[in-house]
Amino acid sequence: MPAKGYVEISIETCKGCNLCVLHCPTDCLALNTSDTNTFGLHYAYLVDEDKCIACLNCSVICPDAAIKVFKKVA
Amino acid sequence: MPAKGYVEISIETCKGCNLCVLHCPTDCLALNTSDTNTFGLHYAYLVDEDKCIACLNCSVICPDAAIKVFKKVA
Amino acid sequence: MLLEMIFAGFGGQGVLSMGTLLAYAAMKEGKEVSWMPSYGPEMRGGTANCMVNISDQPISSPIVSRYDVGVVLNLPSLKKFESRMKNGGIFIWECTNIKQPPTRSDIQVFALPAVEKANHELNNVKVMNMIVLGALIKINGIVKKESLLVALSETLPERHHHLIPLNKQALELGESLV
Amino acid sequence: MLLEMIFAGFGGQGVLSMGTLLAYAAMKEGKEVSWMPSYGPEMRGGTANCMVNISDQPISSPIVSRYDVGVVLNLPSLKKFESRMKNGGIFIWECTNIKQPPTRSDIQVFALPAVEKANHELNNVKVMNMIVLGALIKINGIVKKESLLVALSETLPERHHHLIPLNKQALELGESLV
Amino acid sequence: MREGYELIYERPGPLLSTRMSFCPGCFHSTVHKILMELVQEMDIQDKIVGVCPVGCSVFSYNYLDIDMQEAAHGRAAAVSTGIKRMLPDRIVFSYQGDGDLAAIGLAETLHACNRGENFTFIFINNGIYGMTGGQMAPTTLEGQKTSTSPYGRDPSTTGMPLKMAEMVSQFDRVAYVERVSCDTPAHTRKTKKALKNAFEYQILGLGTTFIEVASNCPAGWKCTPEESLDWVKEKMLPYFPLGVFKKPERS
Amino acid sequence: MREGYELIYERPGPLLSTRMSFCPGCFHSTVHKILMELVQEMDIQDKIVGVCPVGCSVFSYNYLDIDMQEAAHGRAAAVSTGIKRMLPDRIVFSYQGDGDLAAIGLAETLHACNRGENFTFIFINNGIYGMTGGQMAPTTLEGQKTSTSPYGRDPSTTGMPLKMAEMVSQFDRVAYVERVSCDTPAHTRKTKKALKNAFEYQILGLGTTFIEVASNCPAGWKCTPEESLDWVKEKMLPYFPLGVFKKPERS
Amino acid sequence: MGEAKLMKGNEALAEAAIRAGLQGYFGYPITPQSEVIEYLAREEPKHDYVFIQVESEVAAINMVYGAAGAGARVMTTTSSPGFSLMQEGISYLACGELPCVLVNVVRGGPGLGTVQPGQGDYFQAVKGGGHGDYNLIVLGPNSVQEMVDFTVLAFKLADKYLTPVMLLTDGAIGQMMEKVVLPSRMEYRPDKPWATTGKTPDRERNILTTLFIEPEEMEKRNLMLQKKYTNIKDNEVRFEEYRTDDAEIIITAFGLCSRIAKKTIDMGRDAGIKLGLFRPITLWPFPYDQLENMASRDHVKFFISLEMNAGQMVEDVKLAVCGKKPVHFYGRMGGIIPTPDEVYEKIKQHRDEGGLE
Amino acid sequence: MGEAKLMKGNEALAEAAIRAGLQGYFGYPITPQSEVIEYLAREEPKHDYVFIQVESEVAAINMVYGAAGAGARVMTTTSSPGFSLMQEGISYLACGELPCVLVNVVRGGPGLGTVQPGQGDYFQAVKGGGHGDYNLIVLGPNSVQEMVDFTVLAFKLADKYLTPVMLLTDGAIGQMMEKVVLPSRMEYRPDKPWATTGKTPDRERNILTTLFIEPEEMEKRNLMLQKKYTNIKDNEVRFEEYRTDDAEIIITAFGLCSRIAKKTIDMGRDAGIKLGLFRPITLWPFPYDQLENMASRDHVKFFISLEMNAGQMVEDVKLAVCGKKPVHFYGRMGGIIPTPDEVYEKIKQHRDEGGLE
Ligand SMILES: Cc1ncc(C[n+]2csc(CCOP(=O)(O)OP(=O)(O)O)c2C)c(N)n1
Ligand SMILES: Cc1ncc(C[n+]2csc(CCOP(=O)(O)OP(=O)(O)O)c2C)c(N)n1
Ligand code: SF4
Ligand code: SF4
Ligand code: SF4
Ligand code: SF4
Ligand code: SF4
Ligand code: SF4
Ligand SMILES: [Mg+2]
Ligand SMILES: [Mg+2]
Repeated sequence: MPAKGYVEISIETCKGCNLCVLHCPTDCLALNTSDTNTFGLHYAYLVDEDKCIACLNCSVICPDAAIKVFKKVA
Repeated sequence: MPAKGYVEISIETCKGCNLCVLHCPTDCLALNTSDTNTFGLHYAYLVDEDKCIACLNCSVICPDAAIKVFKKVA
Repeated sequence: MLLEMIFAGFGGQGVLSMGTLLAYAAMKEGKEVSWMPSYGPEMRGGTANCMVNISDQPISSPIVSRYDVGVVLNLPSLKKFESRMKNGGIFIWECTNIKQPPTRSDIQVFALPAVEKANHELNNVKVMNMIVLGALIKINGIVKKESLLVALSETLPERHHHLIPLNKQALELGESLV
Repeated sequence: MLLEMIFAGFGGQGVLSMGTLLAYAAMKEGKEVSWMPSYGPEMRGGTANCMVNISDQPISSPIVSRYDVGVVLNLPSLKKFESRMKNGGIFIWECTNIKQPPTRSDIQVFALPAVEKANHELNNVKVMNMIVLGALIKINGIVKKESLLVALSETLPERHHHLIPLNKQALELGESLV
Repeated sequence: MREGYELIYERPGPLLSTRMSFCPGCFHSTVHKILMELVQEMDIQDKIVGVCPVGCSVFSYNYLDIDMQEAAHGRAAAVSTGIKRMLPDRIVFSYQGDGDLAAIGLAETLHACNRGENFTFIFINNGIYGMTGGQMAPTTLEGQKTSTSPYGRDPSTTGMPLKMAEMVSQFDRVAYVERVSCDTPAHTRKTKKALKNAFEYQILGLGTTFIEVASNCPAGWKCTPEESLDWVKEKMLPYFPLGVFKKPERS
Repeated sequence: MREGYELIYERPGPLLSTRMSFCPGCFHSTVHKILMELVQEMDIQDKIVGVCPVGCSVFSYNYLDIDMQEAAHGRAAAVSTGIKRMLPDRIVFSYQGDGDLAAIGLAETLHACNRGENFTFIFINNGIYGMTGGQMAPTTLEGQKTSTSPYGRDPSTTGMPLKMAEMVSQFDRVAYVERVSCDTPAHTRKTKKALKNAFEYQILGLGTTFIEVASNCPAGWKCTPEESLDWVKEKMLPYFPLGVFKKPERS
Repeated sequence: MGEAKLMKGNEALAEAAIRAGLQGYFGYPITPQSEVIEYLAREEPKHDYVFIQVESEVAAINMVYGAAGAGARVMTTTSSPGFSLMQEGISYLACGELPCVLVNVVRGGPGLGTVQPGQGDYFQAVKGGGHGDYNLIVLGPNSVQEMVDFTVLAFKLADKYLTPVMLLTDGAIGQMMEKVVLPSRMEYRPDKPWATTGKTPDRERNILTTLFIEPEEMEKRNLMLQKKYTNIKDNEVRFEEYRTDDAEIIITAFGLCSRIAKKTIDMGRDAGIKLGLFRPITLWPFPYDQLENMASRDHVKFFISLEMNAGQMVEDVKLAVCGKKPVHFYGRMGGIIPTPDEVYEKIKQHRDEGGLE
Repeated sequence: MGEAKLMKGNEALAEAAIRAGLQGYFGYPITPQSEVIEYLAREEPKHDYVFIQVESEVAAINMVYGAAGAGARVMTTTSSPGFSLMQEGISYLACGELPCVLVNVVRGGPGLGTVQPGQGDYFQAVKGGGHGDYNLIVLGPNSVQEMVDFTVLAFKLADKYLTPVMLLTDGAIGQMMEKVVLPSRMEYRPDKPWATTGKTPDRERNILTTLFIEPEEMEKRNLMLQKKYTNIKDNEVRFEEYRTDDAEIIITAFGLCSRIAKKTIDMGRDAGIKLGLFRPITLWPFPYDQLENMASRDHVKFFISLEMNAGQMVEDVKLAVCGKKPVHFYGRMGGIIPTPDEVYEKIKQHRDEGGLE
């Protein structure tokens, strides 16, 4: 069955602080260590598409408001 | 019998604040309202020679250290 | 015509208000006036004074060092200002408080027992300064008594207006003394 | 002889220490030197740079706007400083990080994959700047490698001296790249 | 947006798209974000006036789409007082760091609190001077190393870290004081609630409201954002406990 | 001296014969007298350095036969810090009024206390600006009339009177805090004891010592010295209770 | 025109500020200025301005910043040491282009000094006591009437040029009473679209800052300020001349000294010495050109600057005269007011020495 | 003479202070000065000076007052806004005749401004940013070596004349590294019988005050200060000339600008334009006489003052030149450092206009 939710992370806004990754209850986020944005920073992305439960933890902790969260409509 | 003590008050140092008069337990001090020192101030003096008990209250409360206290040697 | 005056005494003897009343009265008579008080912490306890200038032309300098009129109510002031009087100046001193008379002979000296008179004839020492003022205007007529009374009623707060008659008495008593 | 140089990149890429080492080495060789860093809060996160002047005579102005030598380790720096190079100037750019090459044809351009080399051949990206430095002295021989090594040992705190061999390797690797 | 999904969170409108100059993981960013979420949710953009200090947040006005004044170092409380007294029906906040509020600005801070100036303090306590490169602050912890306490803060010559929330709570006319943090989503949610309360009390004219944020400074502390969270939890919060120190009696 | 009597009190030697410019009945005089009694009794004339503020006591150095510095308004604590840090084995005191110590100088006062600077504060709290002619002070009582609170101090715009002794007691490195008065012989004797303790603790290097004197200002309060004592008893002491707020654990 | 009153300079200034539409006053007591704050405390209930006795002059100047930025008409007053404490804030106000009125009732310095009148803060006022390149419009009243007139003018100029305007007066003028005619309530109230009053949908957000981290930006602000200052120099120079038409000796003096000078001049004229007064009223912008013209006149032999300081304005006089004629100086310090007699003696002395330095 | 080191201006200054026998340092962080306080924090354990990071610049300057009054060798350092906050304290220090060293690592103002280098605090430094008549000895280093040499000199002069001595430097000189030779420990230590160290039986009590409530007393103190300043003017003027012997155009510049000027001059000389530099080293006392002499030389056609401000020192240049030759000005602001090229262009322009204003 499809994920409860998903997130979109702005590559250029993200500063790669990793706080979202740390606080995702379902470990579906990660830093992209192989690529950097124009500021030379690794950015976070959704690694595991189906695990997101739209709990908003990442968007709450994200200092730079780089994350959009979407929730499955019941 | 002679007084337990007596005081000498410097007329020019005294500012006539009256605090010594107020705090003498034996009421032997008073302000001289009929005369003023060179600063135009009434000054305190020992009115009742034989009442002084050399308790030091007046010299303690006197802001301007205008009072000398003498005690009868036992 | 420019009159340069000094009023000096202990704080509380009302020297500042004397000067104020005189300046106000003169202003009412259309004169140019300036009133300059001594000020600052050193006033505390010590002596107060004010310089009053009255003139027909605008007054250039409010601060002067030599006077046409001097009014002194305590000894320190007498000592300080006698020497600064202009020749022929009017020098009034309060002779109840002050025991040492002025010594200069080239000025017009007036001894005034204002304190005693205030105490005994008006039994209110506070109006002592009005007695002096009365004497002063009698001596050199700088301003009219009426102007001083107007000044009183316009500068005194309403709640003290009942004192005006007493002050008037004092003024007149002062006039009668010289 | 006066050489005016700029070293620029992200904070943390070691551009400031590159400049310092070079200046120190030159001083050791008896030259006059000046080192001027960019500073202030805007550095935070952003890019850092330092201007290094080396000369035989006393250096009059430590701040210069056009350069004989430019070393850039990120794109913003390349964009900012390419245009400020003097004709015929030496312009070294790090081509692992930077994807857009310089465009001027009137300067001597050297592309250096220092990051990649540091990662793969010395597996320590930190010494990337030493590779660049090695290349630079090979190109224009401003200072001797030996002087740089002296500079290293004299400026590096004791506890980091074990890193000197690695840095030496990096210098030589750099030399070999041009 | 994908089929069958709805957007439940995005960057708040009043937070401008300009990239915030704060370092990665810095709570300054978090608080800025929260502030603008509140401006949006409470619909107070036309009523709020902010004062930013000298400190890393000196740049706040570049990111927040509200009217702002930039104050001299330490004087944000005085500036906020000036604004609020002239515009009593506006919502005014004074956003300050620890150097700004507790060192050079201590007198202005405490006198504003004592007068009960009716604005909101947002106090970012990161225990260091971030902007100037990591010097000791009045809130630097005992033994903490900074560029001006290179061997660790020594209370015997520099005193103990100042507990501002506790200190300002004593003033009668201070209405609401809470210390919060942004080290976890839960704490961050609380921070938002606290700021909301503060603004609401200010609107009611209850007096001074003071929110202290136990904050971080990865750059100044010379650590990763992740490590900075541990420092906050293990070192800061024990000395700077979170919680409500004072709140208005509900009427 | 009369036959058969001995002198048991006279003006202390270090109190110069110069007439003190303080108004009749002012506690400034009393404290000056006490200080010099202690200098004599403790035999510390060669060790003590005083700092006087801007306030009525700006003239202290005219009356006290000890080395003194006159500080800028509010900065006596900073000046004392400078002296004491350079001369750690001297006894330093900072003599300040309420405007000086609690208004303009609040930051310097509290930071010195927090650092535990090892000198003695002598805080003359008369609830008014005496020197400048009777304006409101941070310690002016609620409803008290002054030339700048002509209708009585209104806490809703000016806050409540600051309780400095209580405030400074919170700092770890403040060793000794007592509030005293000179309204009765008994209280005056206590004041002397408190100052003596303070100097002794300072000599032991125990940290900041702070003596607040609930004081009077007949001139500023526009009353007689006698009436000023009543005001102290009836109005001040209930709000500014006397007593020891902090003292070193005896070792 | 109201009828004449007898008022103290400080109280007249305070009343004038109220009539000029004062909305916020932030002040701290200090002799010889305290009557201003006391007067405003007394009058507050009758009016709608905000009055705060602040904890310090540093707080005062920064409250002025906030309140002015909020669009209000605000003032602070103090005396020398307090004005020194305001220097950082003043630099911010000037850079931030915030209109406000600042009053320094000068006493004798330096240090704690004396509370008696002085003019030793001239340099601080006109050359910028704070950091960076900025200027204040500085007005130098010499009478109680001018305390009133210049206060009203100051508020006008502040709003017109978006700049702090300063009154540099002294303890004597602040303390003395003279006849004064008070103005009726001032109507002039330009709107202030730049004020931080809350961002409404119809406009961009308003930001008041003095931080320009990029040198290019900072220089832009500097150039903008300098442009404004040039504009002020071109339009707001004020000065007074007295008996200068045929004067051979020009006394330059401002404030209280200009009155001493007038008396001296009358004395001199009576004795047949042709004295005249050139009195700068705007101490900044200083009337350089007008004074230079004066220096170019043949009948003028030399200048003497009369000041209550060690010689400050005399530098501006020299800059204006630029070597065309000798420029002398006579001053007293420490709160001492020079007497017309001593000034007169000094002038005769210079004259006998052929007026040459 | 020790061997050469490569050091930052700020750190070199700090090290020099230690070697000059620093006993007390009171400072507050501010860019671009913070390296001084950080250096002294690091070095503290190795030496016996007292180091306090204070709560504010106001506290700093007043701790300096107390510590200097206690007879210690003390220093504080800051940058523009912080220096403005110190103005009251500085006026007290000068009036109280307390020897100390004050450093302003200037940034671009006014207001918060920029942290980049500036010279906009010249007026504040030399005309007295604080209240009242006083002066500081003001030294303007233009290299890291001079940061060291002038720091040592400053402590000497402070003790010699019992006056605060100031270093007016800037962010560039503070931040840059150059070759520098450090001095050995300074021995000069005059005793200070006036210091408040506790009244011993063998002397009268020592009082340090700046309050002189009686105008006569205050004027005495003022005259005493002025006498000292005259003495300093007679003995401590310092300046530098570069290629002036036959120069037709004299650039006047201090600090960093004097280096830009030298480069410009060499460019000009290569192109056959006879440029020269007159560099005041003591900004107060300013080398008026020396500059006047320069103006009197026939080969000198005009002056141009090069500054990183809106035109401040140029006023002192004009006062010195006194109309003898035209005086031009070229400056940049906001932390922008003028380039030799633009200066050179500007000069050619004036030259082509016949060097006339
Ligand atoms: C009068 C003055 N002194 C010092 C400074 C330098 N300064 C800028 S920010 C700052 C302190 C920053 O620390 P903090 O207030 O804790 O804010 P943070 O950057 O940590 O958020 C200092 C000392 C200044 N700008 N003005
Ligand atoms: C910077 C500065 N601001 C203001 C003043 C004016 N001033 C002198 S003493 C004083 C306050 C005196 O009150 P307090 O400190 O309570 O001492 P007190 O006279 O009551 O003993 C003030 C405001 C000053 N001298 N310097
Ligand atoms: S919304 Fe929750 S589950 Fe989804 S990515 Fe964010 S933290 Fe993980
Ligand atoms: S928290 Fe935000 S900024 Fe940090 S890594 Fe995640 S998305 Fe990027
Ligand atoms: S010593 Fe005691 S009894 Fe004697 S006069 Fe004084 S108070 Fe009265
Ligand atoms: S207490 Fe002292 S000053 Fe007061 S009246 Fe008695 S003797 Fe005189
Ligand atoms: S320096 Fe510290 S406080 Fe400032 S932005 Fe960076 S992390 Fe945040
Ligand atoms: S004014 Fe008040 S405090 Fe000052 S001396 Fe007089 S009574 Fe004492
Ligand atoms: Mg901080
Ligand atoms: Mg008081």
